[in-house]
Amino acid sequence: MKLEKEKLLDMYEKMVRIRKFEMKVEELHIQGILPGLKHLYIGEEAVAVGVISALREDDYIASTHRGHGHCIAKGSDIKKMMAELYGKKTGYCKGKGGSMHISDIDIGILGANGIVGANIPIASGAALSIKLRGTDEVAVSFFGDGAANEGIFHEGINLASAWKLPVMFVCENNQYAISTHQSRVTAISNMGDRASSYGIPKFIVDGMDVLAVHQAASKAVRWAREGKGPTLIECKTYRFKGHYVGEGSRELSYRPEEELEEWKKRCPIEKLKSELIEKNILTCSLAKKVSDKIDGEIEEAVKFAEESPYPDPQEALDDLFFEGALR
Amino acid sequence: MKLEKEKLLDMYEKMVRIRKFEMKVEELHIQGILPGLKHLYIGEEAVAVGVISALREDDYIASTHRGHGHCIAKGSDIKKMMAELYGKKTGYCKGKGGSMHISDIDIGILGANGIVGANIPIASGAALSIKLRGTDEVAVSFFGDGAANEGIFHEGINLASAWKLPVMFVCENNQYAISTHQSRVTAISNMGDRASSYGIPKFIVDGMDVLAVHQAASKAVRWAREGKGPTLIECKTYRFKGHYVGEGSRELSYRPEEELEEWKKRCPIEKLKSELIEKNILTCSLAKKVSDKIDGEIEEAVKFAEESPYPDPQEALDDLFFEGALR
Amino acid sequence: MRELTYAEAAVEAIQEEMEKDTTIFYMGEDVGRFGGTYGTTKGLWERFGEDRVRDTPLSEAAIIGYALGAAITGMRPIAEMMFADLLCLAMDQIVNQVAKMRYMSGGKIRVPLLIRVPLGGLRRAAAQHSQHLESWFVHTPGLRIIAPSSPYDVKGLLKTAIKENNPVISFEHIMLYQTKGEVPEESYVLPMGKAEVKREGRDVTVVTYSLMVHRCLSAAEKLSKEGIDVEVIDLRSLSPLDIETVVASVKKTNKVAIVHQASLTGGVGAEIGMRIVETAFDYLDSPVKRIGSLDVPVPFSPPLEDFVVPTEEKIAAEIKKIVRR
Amino acid sequence: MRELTYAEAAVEAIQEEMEKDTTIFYMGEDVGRFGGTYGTTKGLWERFGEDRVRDTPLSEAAIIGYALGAAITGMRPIAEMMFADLLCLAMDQIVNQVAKMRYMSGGKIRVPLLIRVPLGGLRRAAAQHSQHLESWFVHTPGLRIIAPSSPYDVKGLLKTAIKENNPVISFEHIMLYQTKGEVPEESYVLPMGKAEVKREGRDVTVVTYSLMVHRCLSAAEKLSKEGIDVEVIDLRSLSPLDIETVVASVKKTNKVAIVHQASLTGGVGAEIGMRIVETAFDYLDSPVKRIGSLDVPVPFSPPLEDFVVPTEEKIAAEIKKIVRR
Ligand SMILES: Cc1ncc(C[n+]2csc(CCOP(=O)(O)OP(=O)(O)O)c2C)c(N)n1
Ligand SMILES: Cc1ncc(C[n+]2csc(CCOP(=O)(O)OP(=O)(O)O)c2C)c(N)n1
Ligand SMILES: [Mg+2]
Ligand SMILES: [Mg+2]
Repeated sequence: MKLEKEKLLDMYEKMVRIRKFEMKVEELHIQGILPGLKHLYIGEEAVAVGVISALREDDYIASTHRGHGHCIAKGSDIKKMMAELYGKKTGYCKGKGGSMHISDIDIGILGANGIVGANIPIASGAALSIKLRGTDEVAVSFFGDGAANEGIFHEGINLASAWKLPVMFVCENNQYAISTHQSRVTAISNMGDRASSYGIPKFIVDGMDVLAVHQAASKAVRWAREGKGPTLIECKTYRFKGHYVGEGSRELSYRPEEELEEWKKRCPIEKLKSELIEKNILTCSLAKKVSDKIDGEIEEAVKFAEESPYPDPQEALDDLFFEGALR
Repeated sequence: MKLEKEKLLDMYEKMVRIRKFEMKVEELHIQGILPGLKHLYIGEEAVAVGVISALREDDYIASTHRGHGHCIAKGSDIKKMMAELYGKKTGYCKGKGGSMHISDIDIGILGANGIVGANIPIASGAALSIKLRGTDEVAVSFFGDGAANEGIFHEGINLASAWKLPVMFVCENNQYAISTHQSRVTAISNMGDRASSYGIPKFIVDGMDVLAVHQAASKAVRWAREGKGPTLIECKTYRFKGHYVGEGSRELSYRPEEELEEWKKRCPIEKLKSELIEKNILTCSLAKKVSDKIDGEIEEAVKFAEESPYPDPQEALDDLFFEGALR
Repeated sequence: MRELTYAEAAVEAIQEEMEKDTTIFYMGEDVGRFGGTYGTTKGLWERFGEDRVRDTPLSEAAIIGYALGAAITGMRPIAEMMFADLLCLAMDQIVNQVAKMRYMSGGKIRVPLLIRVPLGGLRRAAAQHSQHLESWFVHTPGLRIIAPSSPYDVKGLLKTAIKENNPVISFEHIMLYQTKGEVPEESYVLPMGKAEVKREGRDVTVVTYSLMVHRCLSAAEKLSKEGIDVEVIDLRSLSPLDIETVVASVKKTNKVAIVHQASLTGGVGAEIGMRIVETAFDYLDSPVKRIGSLDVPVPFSPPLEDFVVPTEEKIAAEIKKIVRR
Repeated sequence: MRELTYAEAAVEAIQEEMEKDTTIFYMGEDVGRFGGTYGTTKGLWERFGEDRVRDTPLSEAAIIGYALGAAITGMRPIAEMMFADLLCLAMDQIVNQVAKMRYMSGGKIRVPLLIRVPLGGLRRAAAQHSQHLESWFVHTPGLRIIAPSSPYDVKGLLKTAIKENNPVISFEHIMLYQTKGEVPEESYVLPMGKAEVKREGRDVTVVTYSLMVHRCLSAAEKLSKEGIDVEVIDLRSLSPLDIETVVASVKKTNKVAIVHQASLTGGVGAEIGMRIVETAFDYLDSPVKRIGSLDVPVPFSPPLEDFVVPTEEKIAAEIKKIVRR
């Protein structure tokens, strides 16, 4: 499969945007500016971008606690994202959601989710909706290796396969659920192998290689659009940061520094960058331009968030029920 | 594997006891004598007896809504069972449990269960207890094809395999969950194949053949006692009656009469009987003796239940908490 | 007027709405050709086919999660839990997802989703098939809760629930499904959050819902022969709660009992009672009385279960005590 | 006396008991070498090894079910849910299995099982990480519920909970874990079901538990400067509920407010309030006042969350209203 130059550059840019956004989030959190919990996507950019670049704009995704990357890849406005992280009224959820609940239904983002695995049936339900409406979008559920041990993983995928729904299950296997290595809590090495329990195709790919991810995802998308049902894509990846911002030195209690260093050498952005440079699609100066442009965007996002007002306390009472007419 | 004559006759007798007990239960229910819900084990006797005859007395089992057969195979007193079904004070649970909650912790019966799949982690927890105590019992969880689509199936088996616990997961695949054929709600044919999701051995056996079940179970028991961990045994079977007593003609709305008739020809008791007769282990007159003996036992059980008092209404308030000393 | 059973009236509501709106579909265990274990969907599969009346595997969490995913992407699902005790298997999807989805999105997402839940003891079904768990959901912001007691009400309230653009849970007592009542041929709806005075009376107010409405009405009849005039209010909805109707009655009678089948401690009766105390304290001649099931799991044996669940006799006796205080 | 944090005191309780009794073991997510996300098990893995301090996969239902299976076969497990919202994923095992197992067996089975549950808002953790769900469990017969507010209490109550031969849920507010307080070196236990009068007062009784104890005490201090003398009662246990201590206080002050962080409608405050009304109606000078979080999911943004959860100022203002009524 050959991707057009623009597409490749767009993928590169998105990965850089995710990375820089997350670095800014980390910085602002450590400075005590951002409240709440944040789980950074740094190191895993190739998964979100690889998968989502295989989607159409009208396709759906359902995201996780580690969700900023998915949103950015799907096209979220980072100004509204940053404002949400600040708890400002101009954020995606008017400050009601925060990092773990960003959603943008207009561009098919069904929401990040603070409950691990919970998005699996939600994305599948969107796929059911697609099937019932007779349209040809697809839905994607992202989740981690930890989520793959939750009961809802099983229920959700089984039903999707029984009903042949157009949904892709993307397991972002970064090997750890907080401090717990997957090998300590499951007896198999590839979560992708669980596809056989549901009679669906599996793809097990290098999650640090955005092109490999993109290729697998493209096949899965085609499979779904053709009405053949769900697929399970396992992307082997790694988070370069602690489980959440502020975990600090506790991280080293559960994963060896050498392991981290090894994986960092496989940085997905560096990898794509050198491939693109090799293919003469990217140059160092273009890369610099991209970097500068995104720095600017992020600065703007922070400024937007900073200058936005907090919601009025009374607004806490709004938005619980839809108050308009019945159907 | 060669089984001793006594063992084979004991297995035969147990199957007959289950069958006759269940037929009596059906009769009493239809007469309006027994209150509540009952799910009969008729047709599936080879599974309970095949598995449990591979166990020791000190091993544990956790049973289901369709649990009478497991209890009888494990050695329950049918007098106390019948009294419980009547709601009498002399029943296993003093009338508090009824058909779906019979337990007898003294002989390792951790309880029938009204929630499908819920016994899976409970049996596994007993296996964890065995491992922590350093003894060599095993635990068995029985459940249906329907249960195999519940999230708890996944969580329960995954953890048992990660921890290599001495537990056997026995899927009694009678193909239906109430009215729903498994092929309509799952894309694979053998629930046993799900063992691969957890890296554990599987056995897929003819659940109408008690010797085949026994053989698989014996291997699984050995595997467990040797500390090698859990196994998944799928027994293909069929219930000869409706989902619950009183389902009546609704049954035929979901399964064809011919299918039922085909399976009835494979009656597990008839099968064992003719095999034993062929091997000169059983004679027609001995079979008659067994039958008469069990008729007598059952008559006695009914008499015991009939003559037993109901609990005093006030006793509803007892047994909620253990009121004795702290540890 | 024609009579329908509660089950028939419920099905009719759904059928009428499904005919008008093809985005409505139904999913649950054995709801298809089997028509629902308790007849909750009888005839729907024949009429609408298996695309719109979908049998699911035993996967309660997935049932709700799927319905939610469909609800926020253009469909109007009706999801059924076979009985209330199974809600325990779907609590994350109901409480953490369905109830909060709109709010967490800052009001951008709509969740038009109806969850139907047969429930109730007195069927000798024992501890895991008899629970009344409504108070958990009353304690969960973001849900609407109905608990209709008659064929007329269940039809009218389900129609509204289906038209709602918010999540609704309908608790339907299994012992009511075969009861009959008048249901007009003409289409109608009933508003959620509006209680009904089922019987007027001067001496004491009894607030109740679901099956207990009938026990309270019988108790009231019995007491009327002893010269006690009982007003019986059927709440019909638990969220929102029509506290105005209750308080108006209490201001008239100055005495009140609340009756439900859920176990007493922590039941909805506590909430209703406190709302009365908060709003009508100075009108109360005696403490608000709560009558609920005893605080034990529901036992199997008939004499035990009958002791645990409020009976007509017990309700009558307690009301008498209040009036004679 | 030496000071410990709440987290340290809790760990000490567990450690002391685990040393004495090898049938006690601990299981949960990241409770091993990591020591618990909130430090709930810090040091236990080092001391007892990974057999007795077990990291589980993300499988909340299995965690509880396994603990139950072990509890009824000779072990005394302690199972942890990482935070209360995750209880939603284990409700079947907790409510249908753990709570009912003994009763359904006719009293033959014992369930010595402790479930530890960190919880609580005010951490800007938003709707799915901030819920106070204790009232669901108070409504579930068969469970004991504790909610200690200080290092001293958490140690004493956890010790008792571990010795109990019944299931206990311990709700521990995450914002308390790093708070310090005096804890004697000598071993001690505290009985479950015994409230503590944290501050004596004549004018009004405030009944509360968990983190809100501290906000109520601050409010009481503030009000004392305005001449209002507040009695503050820390319930410590929610099941059983020490209604005697509460009623004795109400009989003295004739006025009462109940404060909790759970959302108001259907919260434990309703139950407590009704018990007061039922037992001490004639002593009440004014309606029982409930103060809880507003009935919405917990919002993320700090000014929103601070508006939703009862603040010291709000508590003080409400108490003043009662006293001045
Ligand atoms: C159901 C559930 N269990 C536990 C948690 C607490 N928790 C949040 S993230 C996390 C680890 C998730 O691991 P994984 O699914 O591998 O995703 P990752 O964080 O590695 O991206 C845990 C245990 C939760 N939020 N939801
Ligand atoms: C979790 C749960 N879901 C649904 C039910 C209602 N129910 C009782 S038995 C049953 C069918 C179970 O099917 P299976 O596991 O195959 O066992 P079988 O009845 O065939 O022996 C159902 C749906 C239940 N009791 N528990
Ligand atoms: Mg992970
Ligand atoms: Mg079956």
